[in-house]
Amino acid sequence: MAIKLNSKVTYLFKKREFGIFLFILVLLAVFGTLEPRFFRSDNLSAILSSVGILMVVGAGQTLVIVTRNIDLSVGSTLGMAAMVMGMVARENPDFPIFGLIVIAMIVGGLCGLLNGLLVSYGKIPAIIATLGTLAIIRGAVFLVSDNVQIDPNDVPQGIINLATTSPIGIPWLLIFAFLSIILVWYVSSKTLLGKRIYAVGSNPEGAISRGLSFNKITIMVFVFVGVLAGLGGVLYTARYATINPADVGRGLEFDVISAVVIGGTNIFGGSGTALGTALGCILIGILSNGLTVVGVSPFWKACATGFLILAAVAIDNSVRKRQEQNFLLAIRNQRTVN
Amino acid sequence: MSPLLKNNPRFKVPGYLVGPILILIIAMTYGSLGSEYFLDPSSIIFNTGRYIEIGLLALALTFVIINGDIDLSVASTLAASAGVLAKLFESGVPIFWCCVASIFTGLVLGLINGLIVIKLGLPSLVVTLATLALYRGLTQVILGDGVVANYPENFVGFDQRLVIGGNPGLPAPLALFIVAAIIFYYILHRSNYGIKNIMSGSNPSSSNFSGISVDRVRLLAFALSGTVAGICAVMITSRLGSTISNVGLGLELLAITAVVLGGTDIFGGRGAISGTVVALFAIMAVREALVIQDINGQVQDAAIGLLLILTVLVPQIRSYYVEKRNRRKRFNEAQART
Amino acid sequence: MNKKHKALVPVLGMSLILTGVSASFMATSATAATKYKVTYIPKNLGNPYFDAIVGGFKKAGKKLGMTVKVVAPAQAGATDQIPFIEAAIQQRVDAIAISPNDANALCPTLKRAMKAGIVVLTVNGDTAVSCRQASITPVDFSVLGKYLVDQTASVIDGKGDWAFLSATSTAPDQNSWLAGAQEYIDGGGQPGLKLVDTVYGDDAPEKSATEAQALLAKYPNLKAINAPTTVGIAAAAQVLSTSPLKGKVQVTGLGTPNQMRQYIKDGTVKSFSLWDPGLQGQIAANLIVDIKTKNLNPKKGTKLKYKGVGPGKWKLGKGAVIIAGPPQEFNAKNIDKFDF
Amino acid sequence: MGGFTINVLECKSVSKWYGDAAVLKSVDFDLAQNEIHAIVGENGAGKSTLVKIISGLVPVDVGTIKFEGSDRTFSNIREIQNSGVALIHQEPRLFPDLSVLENVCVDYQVRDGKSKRFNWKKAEGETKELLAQLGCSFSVHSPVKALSVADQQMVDMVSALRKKLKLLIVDEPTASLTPSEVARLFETIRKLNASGVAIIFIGHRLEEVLQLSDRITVLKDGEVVAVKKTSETTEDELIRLMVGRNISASSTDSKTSSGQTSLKVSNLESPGYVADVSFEVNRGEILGIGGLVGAGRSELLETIFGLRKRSAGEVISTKHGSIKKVKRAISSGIALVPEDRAHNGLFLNRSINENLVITNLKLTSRGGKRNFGKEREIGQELIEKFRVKLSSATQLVRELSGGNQQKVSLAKWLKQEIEILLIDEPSRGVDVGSKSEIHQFLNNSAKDGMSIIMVSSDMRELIELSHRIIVMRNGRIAGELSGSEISEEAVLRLASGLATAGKGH
Repeated sequence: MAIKLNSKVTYLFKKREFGIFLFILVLLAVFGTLEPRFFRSDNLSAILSSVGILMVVGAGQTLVIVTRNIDLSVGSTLGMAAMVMGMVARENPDFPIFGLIVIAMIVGGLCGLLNGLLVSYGKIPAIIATLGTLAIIRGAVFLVSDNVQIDPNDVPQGIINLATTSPIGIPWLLIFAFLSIILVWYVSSKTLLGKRIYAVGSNPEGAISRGLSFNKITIMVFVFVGVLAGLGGVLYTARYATINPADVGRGLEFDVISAVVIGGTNIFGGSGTALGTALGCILIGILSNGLTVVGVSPFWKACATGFLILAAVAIDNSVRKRQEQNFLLAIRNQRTVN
Repeated sequence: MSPLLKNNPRFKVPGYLVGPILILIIAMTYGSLGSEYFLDPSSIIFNTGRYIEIGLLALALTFVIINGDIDLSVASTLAASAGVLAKLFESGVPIFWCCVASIFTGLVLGLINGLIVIKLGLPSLVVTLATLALYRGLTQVILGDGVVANYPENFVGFDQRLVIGGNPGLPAPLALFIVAAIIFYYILHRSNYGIKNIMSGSNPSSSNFSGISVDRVRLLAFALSGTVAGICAVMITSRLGSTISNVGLGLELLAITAVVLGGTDIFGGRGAISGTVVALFAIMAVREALVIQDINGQVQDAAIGLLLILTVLVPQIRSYYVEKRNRRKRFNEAQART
Repeated sequence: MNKKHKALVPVLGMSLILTGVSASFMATSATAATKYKVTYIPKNLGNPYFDAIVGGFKKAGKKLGMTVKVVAPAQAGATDQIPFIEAAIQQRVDAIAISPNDANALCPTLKRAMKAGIVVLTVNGDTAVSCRQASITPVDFSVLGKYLVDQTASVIDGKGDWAFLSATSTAPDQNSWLAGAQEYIDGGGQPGLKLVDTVYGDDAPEKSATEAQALLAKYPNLKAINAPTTVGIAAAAQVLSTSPLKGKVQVTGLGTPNQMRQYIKDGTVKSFSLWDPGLQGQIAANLIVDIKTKNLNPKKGTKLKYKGVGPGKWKLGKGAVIIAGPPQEFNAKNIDKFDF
Repeated sequence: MGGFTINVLECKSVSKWYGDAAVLKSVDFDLAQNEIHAIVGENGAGKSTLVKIISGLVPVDVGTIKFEGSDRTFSNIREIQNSGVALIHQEPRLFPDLSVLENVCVDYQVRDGKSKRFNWKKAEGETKELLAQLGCSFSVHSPVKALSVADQQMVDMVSALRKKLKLLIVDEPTASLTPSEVARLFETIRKLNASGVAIIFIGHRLEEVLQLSDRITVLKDGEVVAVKKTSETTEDELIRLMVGRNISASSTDSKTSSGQTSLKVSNLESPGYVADVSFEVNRGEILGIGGLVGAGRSELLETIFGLRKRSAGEVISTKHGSIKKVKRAISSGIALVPEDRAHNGLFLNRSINENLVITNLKLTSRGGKRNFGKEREIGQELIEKFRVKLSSATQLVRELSGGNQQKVSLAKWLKQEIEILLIDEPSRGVDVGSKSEIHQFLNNSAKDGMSIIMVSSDMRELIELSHRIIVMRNGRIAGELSGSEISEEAVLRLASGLATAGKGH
């Protein structure tokens, strides 16, 4: 017998995403009260575009973590994609924008393929494999670029426009971000492929015995996060215009993983949603902007992120425990009825 | 491995050491091509001084990782301990007591990690990812944008001192490392705590059923890694003669790399101190060899990343081919029979 | 276990023998073709600012018969440059020029280099006086704080709120400039200006942009952001170029022309400054030759003549410091003349 | 069921090695279309490996497999499953985070070229129908982790049925099911068989095997020792074939105990699992604990041992006083041999010696310093005492058979003076030979004065060994049986709540 939920409202409250949403509202209220200018539209839209890149990469990382893996190399992959794209654009100023985007996504996808092969066929734990490629790909960025950065005037205006021009009122950058989230949401909740991805994370041995192509799915999610990191590289270039071999995407993995974890994805795989990750990204964005806006000392800001992650996982964990206990009680009750 | 060694059972090298030893040999050879002075014993021994903090952290992390946990926050713990040391020194506390306070801070921060992980039942990867940010933030709060220097003469330059004089001599850091390695070796491989540590990493539930307090074993490992980070804070302060808030940034990845390269299973339950020690020297040899060949930092990182992957990948490939060969052999035998 | 560990001894021995043999082969072929071997260690690689210094160094070095090798660590941590200094010592180079990441941490290693007879110069940043023979500084650090305040005043006509967007909170150069600026303001400099905040972008584009954006939201009357760091100024300019506040809030500070050309052209930035970094490299190369060939002992008051290097005449100040030159202001009129 | 004419499956001289160990040696096996064919054998006889090969989970090293008359050349598990072969494991291979429907459909293939999209509506309808056929009433949208083990098994079954099933392999499905659930499962299997699905059934409980199957293949050490028609064989014969020797029925000695209380449990409560449990155990007594899975029996043992949070009550050892924590329990001579060896009892990836030493560190070490010589000595002693079959004491426990693993799980406690042994499902997943050895050990130990509290779902084991039986239901004691009151029926009535007879508490 399934657990009957009393009503839609309690269902909503039990949803992990709702908790983050509430938390975001609280943060907004606090920041807004302390400094009403926080709500200025340009500030809010700037927060969104600053987390756009995070969302794109986070959408992919969610699926990777769902499969019990992790990709620490996303920052380097993003850097590699941006750098290759930037160099193509610098040498060929008339290269079509669409082509540049495709190039970046292919480069990202290749980095992802490398990770995927190492983890699936190479049987290397993802955390080790991608710790390695984090350094390897960064080294490759330096070799490829010959240590020379791409300056803003080498970046085509078409790319820059992705961050500024808006076909339907919101900039391309955000459209890409939302599309990535929607894509992951669609795949994970509507398609068989999505169910397989969750199945692999939920019970790897079971997945193999049910004939799911474990390696193929693993490679697929790594290529997917790579492609999205490549797209992230395009958006990075659009937003920051400078592509420095050392700086581009540096430390991104930390923010992305934080966002995914805050968004309720279980670090041990099997569960997690794109919506949660999106909200996690927004939460991080609001926090880092808001703390400066309300005048918190810059030295306290790193502490705040740490606290946030801890609080998020602690609350998540206690909720999950309580839910499991409810399930257990329900089973016992069911047996009594029988 | 030369056939001479391979065929002699008395010189059987454990599998996890083969990779790091090969790396060590190749790196030494490569380095000596770069400079005739590379193999000068006194400079080799002297150069170890810069790797000792990584080495000590790696030794402590070996315990944490064997336990099935991870501590990403060691470098931040080190920084916070150094921050306490510096701040106390500035306010006139005698340097000895500053050092005691630093080590104590490390212990406390390590305990906090352990308590959150154990009492709240959260994954250590996430918790220490959060405290990585949190402790670094605390360091910034403590130190602000300031630099603390002008430590007393007798405190500074610990790494320049020789425990055994002469040429090459035995510098203090190396001596300390050797002593620490021997102590840690005895704890892990010769003491009850060591076997409890390994067994609780191998199967925490069975350990509980066997009367091992897994929680206490894990807590002790976290406390150990914190304490060692506190000790390293003293060493690094003495070595550099100054303290700023970014001290030790990124050391955690280097230490974890050493542990994993040394054959410790990232999922726990298997590992050896000898592996960590040899891996540390292998990493050191690679870095020094690449520096002497004028290879830049990022490419050095990439090389270490590549080696990390290869040490896990090569045995996998090897066993795959051995298995394939055996299968073919058996198939042929069966064919011959019929 | 014991037996396993004994195994290390022969293995290590083998490797030493192997490497020893190969080393003796190498020794014969390792004679230098050029007069002097110099290693320059910038803070990091891929940084256009340091690339410009390297450019100057190599240009002068070529004339003087000198090979300039450039190596740098991946991170800009206090200790990350040490292995490169050690390697240079082992390679028995003639001179080490370094842009130190930390004023104190490198001292012991640099002293060892000098003891080994190697000329040690610091370029674009300094350590303690006793740890190097001479230092080449781009500008007079003690007046740069004042310069930044005046620069801000010039882009907003001497009136209004402004803020600093610095590098990391631990960057020694920026910290000393910020302190200098504060001193100047406290002493009554540019009374029309009001420094409302100082934030740190950690020399990361993402963080710098976030901080710049937060400044715009927080201070309604903000008129200017001064970013005395090449990463920060570019990120702030990029934020403003896409903001409705473009033109209303000015970005200025220190940046390279190539990086900022775009923003000057689109009107986001009126003007910014930098000195010619290449000059420092040229001076360093010449000074090394002087010390080596003329046994020059650099100290306060020493006069140098290098033709074609800046104004051509240089004088060492207190602590054997050479100040390479005044900052150059870049604006719409002159920016196309520069390429670095 | 008449002549087995058409063979769905024919395996010819199938061999398989793991490393250097041969697990299957030239095995021939065939299966007719309308047949239920059981495979029996001791643990490590190669049953699971054989069905894994048939279902494509592991590749065959040597030999041929013919499915539906044609040679099977592919070894891709997916293709094999699509050809209509399904394997159901002892532990349901499900995905706890997904819903029932998603679990069922996850390996479904979009075959029709028309639409690439998966039709969830249609799948839901089909799944509901299948569930209804199997008599399941849970919703297809409930998460699988909220279902009972039996229901999960049904989900597993339905996911096998969703394909055009021709061959269903059921590997020890009854281990964790209650009798009524077993009955339901068997009914389903028979129904399937009647509709033309060939069945391979693996079971340890021979009475079930005899009840269900048409033909029985006996495996021993990777070889087929006999293929018997079920109607022409007996349980005794099967046991003899499996073990290769005669096994005496377990002793029916006089079941007496000293009458001296060794452990007293009063009003014990562990939130959610155990409520108000009180009983006493005497020296030399085997106290059986019966009940359905989920009645709180294992949890009771764990609470006594100090592993579970206790909200009320006391555990008092006559000799050592009150016991609250595991350490105290162990030092008071209490030991717990858990049901799930792999997860709770053993360290599969560590050596046999380490497994045996870990509970005896006090004896082998001095001042926290290990003494390897003593460790080897004690390990050797225990290995010999329990006749653990191994190649070396440094061998990994993973490589041992189920029976030998259980021996290690038991042996690790027995270097110390154990007064009270808590043992949970002593013969779960254990071959017949080891099972009788373990029973003998329990009987002898009780005779020597040890108190044993034994949880068992194996009704025969429970009744034969126990001096007294406590039956639990929903975390409480439903009743107590002793002497002539003990019967299978009485236990079942108490367990299912049909009666509250006996000397109830």
